[in-house]
Formats: sequence, C-alpha cells, structure tokens
Amino acid sequence: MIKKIGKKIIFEKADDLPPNAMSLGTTEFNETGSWRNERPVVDKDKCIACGICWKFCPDMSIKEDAQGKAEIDYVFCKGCGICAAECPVKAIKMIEEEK
Amino acid sequence: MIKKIGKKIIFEKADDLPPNAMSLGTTEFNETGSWRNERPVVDKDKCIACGICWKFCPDMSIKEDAQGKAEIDYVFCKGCGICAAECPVKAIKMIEEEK
Amino acid sequence: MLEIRVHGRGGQGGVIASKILAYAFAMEGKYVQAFPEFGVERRGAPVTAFIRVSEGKINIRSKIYEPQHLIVLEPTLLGAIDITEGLKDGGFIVINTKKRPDELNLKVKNSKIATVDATGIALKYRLGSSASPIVNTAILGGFAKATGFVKIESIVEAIKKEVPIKPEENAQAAIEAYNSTLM
Amino acid sequence: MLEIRVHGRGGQGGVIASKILAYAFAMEGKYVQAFPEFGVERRGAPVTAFIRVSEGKINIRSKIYEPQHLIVLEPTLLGAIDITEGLKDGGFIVINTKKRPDELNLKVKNSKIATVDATGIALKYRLGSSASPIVNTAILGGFAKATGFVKIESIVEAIKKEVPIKPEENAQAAIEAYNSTLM
Amino acid sequence: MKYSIPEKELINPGHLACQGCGGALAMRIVLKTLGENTILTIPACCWSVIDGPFPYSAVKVPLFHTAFETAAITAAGIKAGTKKVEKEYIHSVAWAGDGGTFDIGLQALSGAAERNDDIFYFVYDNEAYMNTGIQRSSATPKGAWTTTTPTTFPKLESKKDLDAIVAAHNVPYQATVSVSYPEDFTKKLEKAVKKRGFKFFHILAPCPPGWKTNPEDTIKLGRMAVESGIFPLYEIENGENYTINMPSPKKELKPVNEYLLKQGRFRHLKEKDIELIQEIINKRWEKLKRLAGV
Amino acid sequence: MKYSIPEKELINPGHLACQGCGGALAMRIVLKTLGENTILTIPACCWSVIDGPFPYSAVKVPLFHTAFETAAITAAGIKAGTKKVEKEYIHSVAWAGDGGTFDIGLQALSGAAERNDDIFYFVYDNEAYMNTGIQRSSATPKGAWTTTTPTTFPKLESKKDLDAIVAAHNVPYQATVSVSYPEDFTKKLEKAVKKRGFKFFHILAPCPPGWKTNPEDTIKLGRMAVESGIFPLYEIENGENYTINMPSPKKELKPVNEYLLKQGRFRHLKEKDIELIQEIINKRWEKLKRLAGV
Amino acid sequence: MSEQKVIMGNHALSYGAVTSRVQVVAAYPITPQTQVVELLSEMCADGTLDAEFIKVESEHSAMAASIGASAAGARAFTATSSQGLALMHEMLHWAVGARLPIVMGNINRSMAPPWTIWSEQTDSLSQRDTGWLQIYASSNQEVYDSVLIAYKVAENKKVSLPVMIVLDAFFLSHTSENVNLIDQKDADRYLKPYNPEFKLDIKNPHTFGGLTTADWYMELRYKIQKAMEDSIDVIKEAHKEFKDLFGREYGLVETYKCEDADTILVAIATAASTAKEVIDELRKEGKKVGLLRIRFFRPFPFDDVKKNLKNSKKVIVLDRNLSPGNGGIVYQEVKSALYNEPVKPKVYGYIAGLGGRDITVDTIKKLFEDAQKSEPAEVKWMEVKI
Amino acid sequence: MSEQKVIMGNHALSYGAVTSRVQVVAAYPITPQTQVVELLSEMCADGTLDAEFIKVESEHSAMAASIGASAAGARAFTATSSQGLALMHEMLHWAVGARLPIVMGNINRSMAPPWTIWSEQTDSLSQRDTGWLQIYASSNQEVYDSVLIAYKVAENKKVSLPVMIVLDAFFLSHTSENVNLIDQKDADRYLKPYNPEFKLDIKNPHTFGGLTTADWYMELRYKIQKAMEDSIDVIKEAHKEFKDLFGREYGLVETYKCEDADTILVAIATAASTAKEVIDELRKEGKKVGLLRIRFFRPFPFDDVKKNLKNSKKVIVLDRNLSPGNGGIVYQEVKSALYNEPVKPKVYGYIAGLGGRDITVDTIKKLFEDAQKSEPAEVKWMEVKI
Ligand SMILES: Cc1ncc(C[n+]2csc(CCOP(=O)(O)OP(=O)(O)O)c2C)c(N)n1
Ligand SMILES: Cc1ncc(C[n+]2csc(CCOP(=O)(O)OP(=O)(O)O)c2C)c(N)n1
Ligand code: SF4
Ligand code: SF4
Ligand code: SF4
Ligand code: SF4
Repeated sequence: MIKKIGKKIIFEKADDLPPNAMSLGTTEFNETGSWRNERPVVDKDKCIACGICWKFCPDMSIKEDAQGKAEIDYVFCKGCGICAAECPVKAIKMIEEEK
Repeated sequence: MIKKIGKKIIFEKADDLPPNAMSLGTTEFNETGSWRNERPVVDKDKCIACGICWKFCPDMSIKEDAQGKAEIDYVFCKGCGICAAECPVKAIKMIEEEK
Repeated sequence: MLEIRVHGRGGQGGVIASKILAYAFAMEGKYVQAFPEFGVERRGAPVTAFIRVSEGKINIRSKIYEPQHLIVLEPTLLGAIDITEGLKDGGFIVINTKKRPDELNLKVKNSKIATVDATGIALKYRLGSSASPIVNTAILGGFAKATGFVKIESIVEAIKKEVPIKPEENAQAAIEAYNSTLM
Repeated sequence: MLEIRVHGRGGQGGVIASKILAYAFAMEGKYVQAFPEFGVERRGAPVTAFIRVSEGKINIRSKIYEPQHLIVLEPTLLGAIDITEGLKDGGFIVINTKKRPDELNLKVKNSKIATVDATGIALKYRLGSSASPIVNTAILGGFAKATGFVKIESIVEAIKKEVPIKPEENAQAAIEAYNSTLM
Repeated sequence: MKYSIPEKELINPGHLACQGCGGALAMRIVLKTLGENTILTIPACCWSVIDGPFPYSAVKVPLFHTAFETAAITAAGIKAGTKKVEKEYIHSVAWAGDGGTFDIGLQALSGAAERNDDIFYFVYDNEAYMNTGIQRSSATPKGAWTTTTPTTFPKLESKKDLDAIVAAHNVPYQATVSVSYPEDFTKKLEKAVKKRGFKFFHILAPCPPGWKTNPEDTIKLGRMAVESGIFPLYEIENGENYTINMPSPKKELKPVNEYLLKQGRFRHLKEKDIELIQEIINKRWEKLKRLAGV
Repeated sequence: MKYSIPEKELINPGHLACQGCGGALAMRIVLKTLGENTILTIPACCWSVIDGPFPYSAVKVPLFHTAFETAAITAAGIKAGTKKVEKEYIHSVAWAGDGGTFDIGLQALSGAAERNDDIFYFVYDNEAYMNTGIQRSSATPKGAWTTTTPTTFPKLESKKDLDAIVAAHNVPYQATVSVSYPEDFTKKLEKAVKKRGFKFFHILAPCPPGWKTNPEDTIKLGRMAVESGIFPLYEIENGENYTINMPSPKKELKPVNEYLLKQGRFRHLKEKDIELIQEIINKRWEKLKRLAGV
Repeated sequence: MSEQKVIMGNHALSYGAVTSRVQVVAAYPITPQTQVVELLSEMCADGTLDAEFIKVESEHSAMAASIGASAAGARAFTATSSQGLALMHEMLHWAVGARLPIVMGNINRSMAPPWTIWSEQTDSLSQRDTGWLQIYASSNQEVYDSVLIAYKVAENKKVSLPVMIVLDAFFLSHTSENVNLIDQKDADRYLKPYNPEFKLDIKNPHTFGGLTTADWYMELRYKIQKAMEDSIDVIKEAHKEFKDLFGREYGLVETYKCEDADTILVAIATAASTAKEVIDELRKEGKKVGLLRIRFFRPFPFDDVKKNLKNSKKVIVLDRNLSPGNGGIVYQEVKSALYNEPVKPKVYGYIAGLGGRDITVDTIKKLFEDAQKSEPAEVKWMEVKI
Repeated sequence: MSEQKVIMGNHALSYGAVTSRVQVVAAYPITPQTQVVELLSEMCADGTLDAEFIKVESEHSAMAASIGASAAGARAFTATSSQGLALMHEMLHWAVGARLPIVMGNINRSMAPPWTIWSEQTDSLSQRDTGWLQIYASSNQEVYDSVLIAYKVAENKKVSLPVMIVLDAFFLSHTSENVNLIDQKDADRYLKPYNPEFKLDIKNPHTFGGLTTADWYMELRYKIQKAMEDSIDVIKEAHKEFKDLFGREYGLVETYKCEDADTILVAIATAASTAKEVIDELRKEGKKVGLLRIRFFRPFPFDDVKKNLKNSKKVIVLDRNLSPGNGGIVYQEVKSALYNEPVKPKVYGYIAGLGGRDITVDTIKKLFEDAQKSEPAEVKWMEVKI
C-alpha cells in the first residue's frame, strides 16, 4: 500500500510501484529551504511590486502578499540571492542564516 | 597452408587465416571482363591519344599501347561504355559480346 | 521435390523470375520455396536463384547444391561460368538464346535442353530498355512449355499479380515464349 | 576499526576532507577507506562522506551505517538534518562553529563534542571566497586534536600532498585549528 | 505585482537544481508559454536530476526521460505517436543540455531537422557537461576551464556554431534566447507555437558551479553575455531570414572582458587570450549582421 | 597518351563496383594524389563491397573497414595512433558514402571537425543508400525516387546542405568536387594535402543502378550536375572564404530538367515539380554567389 | 477468409505489421532486412497502412523513435539486423526499463568485422540480457503469425515488455514461400487496439523514468522479471486464442517426435526446420530421436525444456552462435536449466553454421553421430575447417 | 620502489593507464567514471602522460577512436560505465572481430530507465557475448595492477583481444584506499612497448576486415574462441610474472578457505570482498564455508570453477545482475560449467544488490541461511521488498 506522509510518498513493496517508474508526487516533498546559507528578506516599504524578483526566481519562491508585494516562500527558497541582486530598488537583502 | 592459384588464394584451414581478416591478395583475381555485355573496341586510326578515356575509366582498364594510343584490358573491362561516350573523336565503339 | 536453379546477371530480374515461378506453382496447390544465392552481386555480375517445389510442407532450409533443372536468362553466361555445377541428371535446361538447342554445344549428360529467344520477345514487348531488356517473364513461358511442370495459365496469373510494371505485356511475352520454345 | 562520518554541504569539500584524513591515517601505516555518500547532491544540498581506518586490510565494502565519530563542516546543518543518525556511543563529534561545545545543546548520549571555528580560520587564511570559505582542511586539525587518533603532522603532510591550491595556507589553517579546538 | 510573462507556473518548487540555476529558470519560462498541451522529452543532463527523484517530479506536464543521445528523435517518436492517438494538437518538446545537443545528440537533432519533424527542440546551454561535474562539451567557449580542459591547457577550440548548423537545415523557426530576457524569450515562444515543423531554441543558461560564479549573478551574466555579443539574441526563419533582437546592431558591443572575469572558469586567461576572444566575437558579430542584412 | 592527372594507380582492377560506378572512379582519382602515405578508413557503404572480399583488396594502401557510423572518428583514432608510432606524416582518410556522412555518421564527422582532427574526410555522394539497394538518405534530392520514397510519394525534403554544416565548423579546407572534373578535383587535393587539420571533400558520384541511368552516362551526368548548378564546384577555407570554381558565376545556369530527365529516379516528376526544383537551385546558387562575394 | 501469397520472410514481417495495424514505423535499412522497410514505406505511401513512417537516420534513432511513439500510446514497429541491432543496444535496455510493448523484427546476420551479411544468431542472442522477449521463427508463416501474437503478448498489462521476432538471414528473410494472410476483420478480433495502462497523457501528466535510488530500483527490476515469468501464461493464452481463430498452433517450444526419444536435438530457427528431415530419416533407421525447437528464447521456457528433455538420455544442442570465452549460448542455457533436475541427460553442445555456413541435413546427422561416440565438452565445433 | 597513495578506484584506473604508458586515450564522461577521464586529461595536459587525448563526442566514438588507434599500432585506453558501455555495444563487437588489444575500464552502474547511477553488474555482464575478456576487481590495488596485467595479456599474440576491467560504482570507483603504485622502471620491465603483429602500415599495406563469406567467417570466429582458450595460460603467466616482480598474487579466480568447505559462495567484485568477513564469522561458528571469487569472467574459468567447487556440497551464487526472463548471469554460467561433471553440488542462485542496494555482511549471511533450509530455484531474490 502506498502511504503519503505530507508530500512524501511511502511505498511498502514492489507491488505498490508503477512498473515504469511513473511519478506519483511532486518535488514539493523536498523542502529546499534547508539548503540556504543566506535568506532573502524583503523590505516591504521599499518594494514597488515590479515583479522582477518573481520573474527571475528559479525556484518559484516569490509570492505576492496581500498588498501585491513580494513575499518569500522560505520553505523552498534556496537562498541563491538572485532576487536581491535583481531588485531594482534594493528592497531585498540577503542575511546569513543563523548557525 | 596457403596456396595460390594464379591470383586466387586458397586457404586450407583456420590456421592459414590472418586472425583479423587481413587481405593477402588483390582483386585482380576477379576477372570482371566476364561481366561485360558489350565490349569497347578502339579504332586506333581515330585515337588521338588524348588520355580522356583513361582518365575516366572506373576500372583501370585502359592502357597505353606502343604508339601511346588507348588499348583496352579485356580481362577487367566491365563494358560500362564510359570510354566510348567520352572519347572526343569517337574512336571507341561498343559492340555486343557474342552470345 | 523439384529443385530448380536460375542463372542471370545482376539487374536482370532472375530473382524475381524465381519468385514468379514459385508463385505459379503455389497457385497449383504446391508448397514452394524461392530464394536467391545469398551474395552481394553488383549490376553485371552473375547471379543465381533457386526454387523448390513440393507436394508437402518443405522443412529443409539449406541451399540447393544439386538442382535438377536450370533456367538461364543470359546466354553470355554460358561462356563465363559453369552453369552445370552440381546439376543432376535427367532434368531440363531452359536457355534464353536465339540459337537452337543443338547449336549450343553444352556439355551436359542427360538433361533436355530447350531454348527460347526471350530477349527478342522482351524487346518486342518493350520490357526494360533496349540496352537491358527484361527477360525474366518471357523465359518462364519457355520453362512452362519445356517442362510441362506448371501451366502457362498459372505463369500468366502469377505474372499479373507479381509484376507491377506492364503486367499485361509481360504476360503476353510469357505466352509468346511458351509458343516459340524449341527443344 | 574506526568509522567516521563527515557532514557538509555540496561544494564545501567534505569529500576531500574525508580523503585527506584517510591519507593522513595511511601515512601512519593504517589501512583506510574514504568514500562519499553515493548521491547526486547539488551545490547547497547536504552531503556526507565516510572514513574507515583499520590496522589490517579492510575487506568490508558496504556503507557505514553506524559510525562512531562525526565531523561537521557546516553548523547550519545541525538544524537541517539529523546528523546523529545511527551514531554509536562513545565517539567524538567535531563541529565547525564559533560556539563552545556546551552551547550547542546537541542531543547525543555518550559522545565527546569538540568545536573549532574552522570558518573563521579559513577566512583568515583566505581559503575559498568570503561567501563560501573552504573549511575542510581546518576542521581536520580540530579532529586530530579532539581525538588524538592521528598526528597533526600527518594531517599537515596529507594536506600538502593532496591540496593543489594554497597547500601551505591550508596546512597552517589545520595547525591553527588544532591549537584552538575546544572540548 | 506586475507579471511581464505568463503568471501560471508549470513547475513545482522543491526541484533539485543548484542555487541560482539558469537551466531551472529556463524551463520555468518555457512551460509558461507552451502550456499544458506539452509533452517533454529529456535526455541525460542536469534536468534529469533537477526534475526530482522517482516517485516525484517537478513538472506539471508529461515528461519522458530518455537516453542521452536521443532527445530529438524520441520527441519525434512521441509526436508521431500522439498524431495517431490524440485528438488534440500536442507540442512535443525535446529539452536537452548542450552536451546532449552539440555533441552526443547532434545526429538525432540533425535528422529531425532534416525531416522537419514537428517538434520543439530546446537546448539549455550551460556550456559544459554539468551533470557529470563540468567536463568540456563542444559548446564550451574557447579558453574556458573545465575538468577535462584544465587551466594548464584550457579549451583550444571555439564554441561550435550550432545555430549555423541548424540554420543549414532551413528549419521553419529558430532563435537564441536568454534567461535574462524573459520577455524576449516569451515573445519568441509565442511566435514559434504557431509554426508547424521543426522549431529550435538555443538558451544561454548560466550555471554557478560550472562557471564558478556566484548564484546571485546568474541573471547579470546572462545580460553581460548578450550585451558583449558573445551570445547575441536573434531569430532565423527558414534558415534565411535573420533578425537580430539584442544587442542593438547599431551600437558598439560592450567589451567581453568584464563578462569573462566575473567567472572562475576564465580567471586564468591572460590579457592576450581575452583580446583574441574579443576579436572572434567581433568577427562573428559582423558576420551575423551581414546575414541579417544590417 | 596524355596524363592530365597523376599517372600512378593506387587501386587494382577486378574490384566489385558496378559498371560505370562514379564512386569507384572517385577513389581512383583521390589515391593518385594522396599517394602511398595514406591510410583509409571505410565504413559500411558500396566501397565495403567494391574493395573486394577477404582475402582480397582493391586498394594498395592500408585500409581499415569500420562500422557504418564511425568513419570520421576511426580515422581520427588512426591519426592519433600513427602520431605516436610512425615517424612519417600520414594522411588518415575517412572515405564514406552519403548515408554514412549525412545521416548515421554525421555526429562523428561533426565531432572531428569541431576538434579539428587532422584527417581527410571524403564523402562520395551517390545520393542514397546504394549498398543496401537504393534507400533514401538525407542527401537524396527532393523529388527523387528511392525504394523508401516510392514514386507515389517521392522524397519531399530537400537535400541536406552538408557543405554549409561543415562550413559552420570553420574547418581549414573543404570543397565540392566531381568525378567528371578530375583536374579540378586533383588541384584541390593538392591544395588540401598541404593543410593540417580537418579537410573535407564532397564528391558527387553518379551511380547507374541507383539513379537508373546508363553506365556510360556517368561522366555526362556529373557534368550536367555542375553545369546546371545542382552541384556546383566550390571551395571554402576556414568556413569563410568561398571560391566558386564551376560553373562560372558570371554565366546563366543551364536548366536542370535535362539532367533530371536523364535519370530514371526522376522520371515520374511533373513539369511543376521540375520548376520547383529549378527555383530551389537558383536560390541556392544566388546564396552561394553571395557567400563567395560574386 | 485468408489469402495465400508467396512471400519472403521480410515481407511476412511487413504484412504482419500491416495486419497488426501498427501506427508508427521507424526503421533504417540494412541488408538483409531492407525489404521489410521498403514494403512498409510503400504501403504507408499508398495508404494501405495508416501509419506514421519515420525515416530515421540510424537504428539507434529507430529504436528511440519507437520508444517515444510507444510511450505516447501508439503501436510501434521496427525491424533491423546485426549491426543495426547492436547499435540500438542501449535503447533495447531502454524499451525494457520503460516497459514498452514495441515489436521488432530482427534478421539474424553475423557480426562484423570482418564484414558479413550472412546468417548467424549471435546478434540477437547476445541481446539475451536486455529483457526483450525473443521469438525465433522457422517459417515465413510463423514470422507473419508471430507479429500478431507478439503484440498480443507485449501489450498485455501483465507483460508490458517489448518482443523481438527473429528470423534467419536469407534462409527465411529472402526465401519466398507460401504464407496465408489473415483477413483484417479476423485479425481485429484477435488483436484489439493498443490501450495502454500508462502513457504520456496531457490530461493525466506524469514523469516516467526519473532518477531512482537504491531504495526502489531493485523492486522495479523485480517487476520486470515477474512480468517475464507471468508472460509464460500470457503467451500460452495468446497461442490458444490464435489456434482457435486461425487454426495454426504454436508453443513456447515445438516438439517433434520427442515423446519416446532417447536422443533429442535442441535447436532454434531454420536449423530446427531442416532438422525435422534428419529426425525423419533417423527414425526410419529405427533410431529414437526427437527435436525440441525453442521458439521463445526469452522468457526462457524452463518448464517446457525440462519436461521434454528429462526423460531422454542424450541431448544435443546446436548453436549457430558463439559467446567467445564461454561457448554456445543455447547450450549454456539448456545445461543451466537442467542443472538442478534430479535425473539429467548428458548434454552435448555443437557450434555450427556461423557466418552463413549452411546447416544441411548432413551437418545435423553428423551431430547425432558425434554425440553417439564422444563425451560432451564446453565447446565443440562442427564443420569448421581446422 | 613503489609509492603508496590513497586513491579512489577511478584514479587507480588512471594511474594504471599512466604506468602502462598508454598512447591514445579517447573517452567520454559519465558518472561514476568521470574522475578516470579528468585525471587522465590533466596528466595529458601537464605532460605526465605522453598520450594523445581525444575528447570524443560520445562513447560510441570513444570506442571507435580506440579501435582506430589500436589498429594503427598504438596502445589505447578508455573507460566508461553503463549507458556509455551500452552505447559502445556495436564497437565492442568490432574491437573483438578486429582483434585489437584495447583496455577499457568499466564502472558498473545499473541500466536506465529509470535513471540510476548506482552499482550493479548487468551493464558489463550483458556484454558477456561480445568477446571481451573481463576482469572484475575487488580492490583499488587490484584495479591498478589489472591495467598492466590486462595489456600484457591483451597484447600477447596468442590473445589479441580487448580486455575490460570492471569495478563497482562507488564501492570501488569513489572509495579511496591504499594503493601501491609501481615504479615506472619496474613497470617497463613487466610491460614492453606494444609491438603488434599486424597494423595499418603504409610500408606493408593491407586491408582489414573485408567482406568475408560463409567460406571462412566461421574459421575466424573459431580463432577468436581459440584465443580465448589460449588466454587462460597467458593470463596465468602474466600473473606469475607480476607476482615475481611486484609480489602481489592474482588468479583467474580467488579462493578463500575453499579447500575443506562444504558450502562455497561464488561472487564477483566487491561483494566477494565483503563476503570474506562473512566467511570468517561463519568459520568462527564452526561452519565449513568458503568463497570463490571469479576474477576473470571471460574467458570463463571453467577449470578453476570446477576444481574448486566439485568437492563441495552446496554452492551459493550471488548475482548483482539480472538477465530478465532467465535469472542471474553468474548462476547460469556456473551451473552450466558444472553440468557435465560426474558429481555435482547443489547450486543456489540469489539476486541481490541491484541498483546500488548495499550488499552487507548481513545480506551475505542470509544467503547462507536460506541455502541451508531451502531448495534451489531459477530465480531467488534477496532483500527485495515484496
Ligand atoms: C550514453 C551516455 N553517456 C554519458 C552519460 C553521462 N552523462 C549524463 S548527463 C551528462 C552531461 C550532460 O551535459 P549537458 O547535456 O551539457 O547537460 P548539463 O548536465 O550540462 O545540464 C553526461 C555526460 C549518459 N547518461 N549517457
Ligand atoms: C549500423 C548499421 N546500419 C546499417 C547498415 C547497413 N548498411 C550498409 S551500407 C548502407 C548504405 C550505405 O549508404 P551510403 O553511405 O550512402 O553509401 P553507398 O552504399 O551509397 O555507397 C547501409 C544502410 C550497417 N552496415 N550498419
Ligand atoms: S534567493 Fe533565490 S530562491 Fe530564494 S527567493 Fe530569491 S531568487 Fe528565489
Ligand atoms: S524586485 Fe524588488 S521591488 Fe520588484 S517586486 Fe521584487 S522586491 Fe519588490
Ligand atoms: S550544475 Fe548548473 S545547470 Fe546543473 S543544476 Fe546546478 S546550476 Fe543548474
Ligand atoms: S550501386 Fe552505385 S555506388 Fe554502388 S557500386 Fe554500383 S554504381 Fe557504384
């Protein structure tokens, strides 16, 4: 029997598997936020909602908040820093993750 | 033991063979004159020794005679007719092989 | 079991001839096999094909080493190769030539020789080009006549089914050959 | 047999650290094995490597499931993954951090914890870039000090032989780490 | 928030690309425009890892993982299959790295282009075999370090001119694009979606570990590549009609040295090496302008 | 007798080519100039039969028969080997048919060209897979019959522009040549022999059974191909410098219909098909002249 | 209703594909397979067959295209031989791992170098570890029928594996003989349209073949082996249904006068057909001999082989192939299959007929003679000139 | 004089190539082989190795280039893994038919799909019919030493065949351990420059591999088989000379406590190394167990296998591979080898460790346990989750 724990898929035995290794779930099981050394932090006051950070994020980790401003999805954000680098008004800062 | 009968190479047994199928003789064993339906015949009077037939023969079957004129090597000539077609003075005729 | 060998030159259609002939036999309810000599012959080089015909299923699947009958599409081959290699006694040899059988001087012991001018017939029906007429259908008429093994009607029907270009003319050529075969 | 596990992130040199350490042991006459966790980890993702050390030939060639000792190159990992999985009692854990062992609050039963500021030392010797300093050589000094299993001289020599870029500085970093390890 | 490219995401986060991966971003942009009537074929490349391990997947369209050398032909096979079994028109998409395209997959690509198979072919070009740890491909630029072109003997040969090779096949549509210019990219995709036959996209996709660059510089590097003319953006229709999109053919190219020196893989280059590279760029740029008739 | 090309023969008669084979003649011409310091690599093609069955061989230089798809790379391997073990400079020569070049061998060819491997590559182009009995290759011209492009559905696609593909690799020397112009052919060979790096020759080699032509017309057809501009003779150096040798760029091309209709493989073509083909030729000829700057 | 034709083995394959209503054909020419492709391309051109024909640039691509088409849910067909088969090798593994019911004809031809175009089974037998089902045919009728049977088996959800139909170069491929073609309507009753459990489906998007770690890869291989084992019954059913509809009977193996035989010849392909002549002759001489023709070499028909051989005293295996450094492949596998049986016949292995050397009635007789008077050995050669 | 290093198996291959003074390297990267190529390209770049390095565009070309170089008389080396090996397949046959003494490293990795990069021997074992000699190594020292031995054997005129050195992905390829490198001068005494009997030689021009009819093709295959058989003695000599010069001893097989064993485990590669631990443990428990490691799988060491197994009661074969539709490859071949012996042990076969699943001390113990209490079967799985 196939179990699901959150986004994780747990097989018990061969019979559970699709024979051709067909996918059954999404990579959202993989919380890549843990990869981060630095975290982007949005200064909402500065943000002009231009969408540039959203456009360039390779990890779909920028969302819109209620005000239409940028909001980071820390579950997945890998901390690459592209958003900070590309923000035209420097509304995003990268700060070191706590060690 | 490897025997040679004319240009033909006769093996007796596996030991005679080069292990990698290396050639030991030339295709001259193969008298391709037998393929001919028509034979080129040179009219030596017309031949101006321009060498054009020689140049175009795919079977190296045109030689020089004592006068420097074209001579056909009937052992190999396959009778394609190129020489006759290309001869600028029509010194070569194709005539049917006897049946 | 009938075992027949066909001789021709690369490009002449000897292999197709063998197939048509086999088909003709098959239409008469026989089991057949037709196959070429397994080579890489080029245009102009001598080629060979074979036919087996039997009342029952043919299990044997090796080559034919000792045919009983021969079909020769190209008279110039008679000088070039030994067409009678392995030939069994007592069969038929059908040859495309203008000559009469007795003019040929073939060294065979007990075979019956038949000749037919398949080239002339092919030219008449404009089969192939004049430089290389296609004689493979005509000669089958000769074979039918000489041997009596297969009906000319079967040959004609096989030709009509198997020959894509000018089937009618090819059939006519076979009939004409049938009618002009010399023995 | 010593069995050691190394934790780091893709790009930090944890696998090389394991190899240098193994080499250092080998120079002291030991038989060694050093190998990475066999994965496809990308830059940033957690990676693991292993070392076996023995007096005799090592025949066993399966992975290490229950290491006795740990080396942790990246303090942020302590939160991200369970570094103590399968850990045997009674070994050493050497961690790159500015903190003192007792500040770490690690849930381990009987392991001795040592810390060393490998990052600080790497930065000082300009190993790697300031954004991603290379801490793998420094921490080995800490390991030598904490465990006493291998001489710092062997570590230094192994570094000099194995590290192609800035071997001297890396060696110095290891020595400085050796001298500043806290337990 | 302003959305200058389609809002809809057809890939999921949690995928396994490195921090700042240009190749991941490229896929994100492409799927936005192609939409759900798309079937992907991916040969061995970083994306065979990025998409996630079984039983997970990052993309929300069907994806067939195929052998390294077969991207174009597998996509052509899929196209032929869908023609027979599906009622809807389907974009059959081959998505490969530069190694899978310029090298081991070139023959299949050329075959599909010659037959004008009705597929999309995308190469996300990170200029080396990244998935196996940064070895030279024929897309690796002259002078670059890789693990098989050590700094003692960096790559001698120029980058293979794949775009010219594809153009020689006279395919209906082809373009060079960059993750740093998503709007240009999207516009070209929209154009191509309407065409039938073979459509080819060459994407420059910066790769932080492979180029030895900082992840946050991915977009910047893509921009510098375009502006310096080392990777100009242009389209070709039917192998003949060239349109240069960027940089402006009227302006001078920005010098390439800044682009090169931002990357660890070029850091060993001497000044005269860089000059040589600059020369080659200038020459190619002139040629491109000639072809575009500007 | 007058010898306008080198007299020496490096192949033997008795070989197994058909009557009037252009491919056989091509080899004869090439070996005359390359001479005895030559090692041939031949993949599957008519020449694997022409050379003769074991234990015989038609050529008087070393010849290595190799797999169909590997001509260029096997020759590159041989070159690398001889570099290490031979004192003399050796011409390592890949000799392949169009199928082995345009299709299944293209990738190896492109790889060798990209690395600028120091070899000769000759394709004798008879415009189909002849050895296996006349199947379509990507070198088969538009409109031609082959056994896989029956007259009910003759080849749709144009001949792949391999010369442009090779040119995109910027190789030191490449040329188109014809067996009907042995002197031009020889001159180019002499030029190429002096170059180091990748040298490419594209030979049009008429094939009587494959083209359904009379054997005696082989040379004539080669000439008509050149004069009609369907196969112009030209050279390219470093992928850039084009020189047109024949026909004269100053004169009008001869119409192609005579060339086509002499061949059985085109006999099914309708007038408008021929017009279309003529148009394509004219366009390509204009393009070639543009590239050559004439 | 059925039509009788006289066709070569290659055309039997083509007609089999047509009768099976294949939807995508991707193939590349090679002697001795070309006629398969030529006829199919004609029939696609003139509309006889409603299929996409991809004229690929290599066999590697032929298999890759077939894989793509099959993954998209279409019925895919291809054919090749020797070098072409070898060039496909990576993709042969692929078709299996992807569990795609592709059917391919392979015309056996010996492997180069030196160049050769003649019959030998090393090309396909050396693919024995790729996971393809393999049928070795011994007549053109069997070739034709096997195409339909192959799809029937391959597409069965319990199997989902590709099938190779193997025929000897020239001895079948170029030999024309009587073949009864099945009426399309009847064929359609036997073989239903392909309706895959999984396919690339935009309405139900999934990824196929993603990176699989040590956690589950082994189980996927287990499932392939299981499918092979399950295919035995599926094949038997397919054969039974075929017989019921069309009257022709096939098995995993074919036996000929085995019941009371004390010496049994094991062979595959056309050599087994010729061997029947020998069996008949020897039987006439009063010798208790029989023939076991292995028709399905994969899955290896363990039960049939054991059952039919166990009561014999001597087994003679004829191998038209060579695994250098070991010996004949069928010999090896037959011995291995019998190994753990309580009572075992002596098993003799002979290699014969490589590179197109003819296997005649005489050749086969010699095997019986030699096995009478000698002991088995790892590698014995028949009719090699040494 | 020799230097000790701590190197991964991949580098052991590279160093082996350097010590063997290879002249042409043509290779293409693939996980888990890349380090072999990377180190060699570095050493070619900096002059440590005086060789031509051809950075080919595919593995198919890697083997073709090696073939060309070897045919020209140079010592050629390459390395690959799984998909790359499979892609070379046609050229593997080629190297054998052309009789070229190429040496290749293959890092075992399971075959896709699904994608996988982990250890399993199906990739190389499924090349068992191509005619390559195959060495399965179980330590990095053995990998390194085997490169020299491989050339020594391959280049012997009696052999003239290519050799594959196989090492498990990660378990050897990426595992660094103590390796003693041989001093170049000593190595040169062992391995002389390659001096081929035949080569592409402008001074003595010949054609190689021309079309060969049924007249003689079979005899050429016979010679390949003969070379395989002759290689047994050549290998033994090469091992002896190696031992005399460098002190390390190898055999076609390695035995461990076999003499008095009633149960013997047969395994290849690293699993056989781990098994020694198990043998030791079980011996301590008083069990008479032993290990037979097959080092050369081609030529198959019939005599050594028979000799060492014939006095045992039970043989357990561990297969990290699968031939779908048959079973474990080593199992099959061992049974086949023992078949005609007068007295035969029971032979058990188990499939374990596919796709990188770890084969631990526990795994191997379970084999012994299972074989104690059960009967053999065609296919048994160990540690598969069903
Ligand atoms: C036949 C074959 N050879 C080699 C490999 C190993 N391999 C997997 S991905 C890869 C590199 C891919 O490079 P590229 O196409 O440039 O994509 P990238 O990894 O850079 O995204 C290689 C060499 C393989 N999977 N198959
Ligand atoms: C891998 C592989 N596929 C197919 C073949 C069969 N084959 C041999 S020659 C040939 C055609 C060669 O065509 P081309 O290269 O144009 O040369 P030509 O025969 O026309 O001279 C083919 C398809 C082969 N030998 N190997
Ligand atoms: S740091 Fe990178 S991953 Fe995180 S939100 Fe910014 S762009 Fe996305
Ligand atoms: S780029 Fe900067 S300003 Fe624009 S939406 Fe993002 S955070 Fe806001
Ligand atoms: S190596 Fe490069 S291309 Fe591959 S995932 Fe990482 S950043 Fe992307
Ligand atoms: S088929 Fe054509 S190319 Fe081949 S040998 Fe005959 S004429 Fe020459």
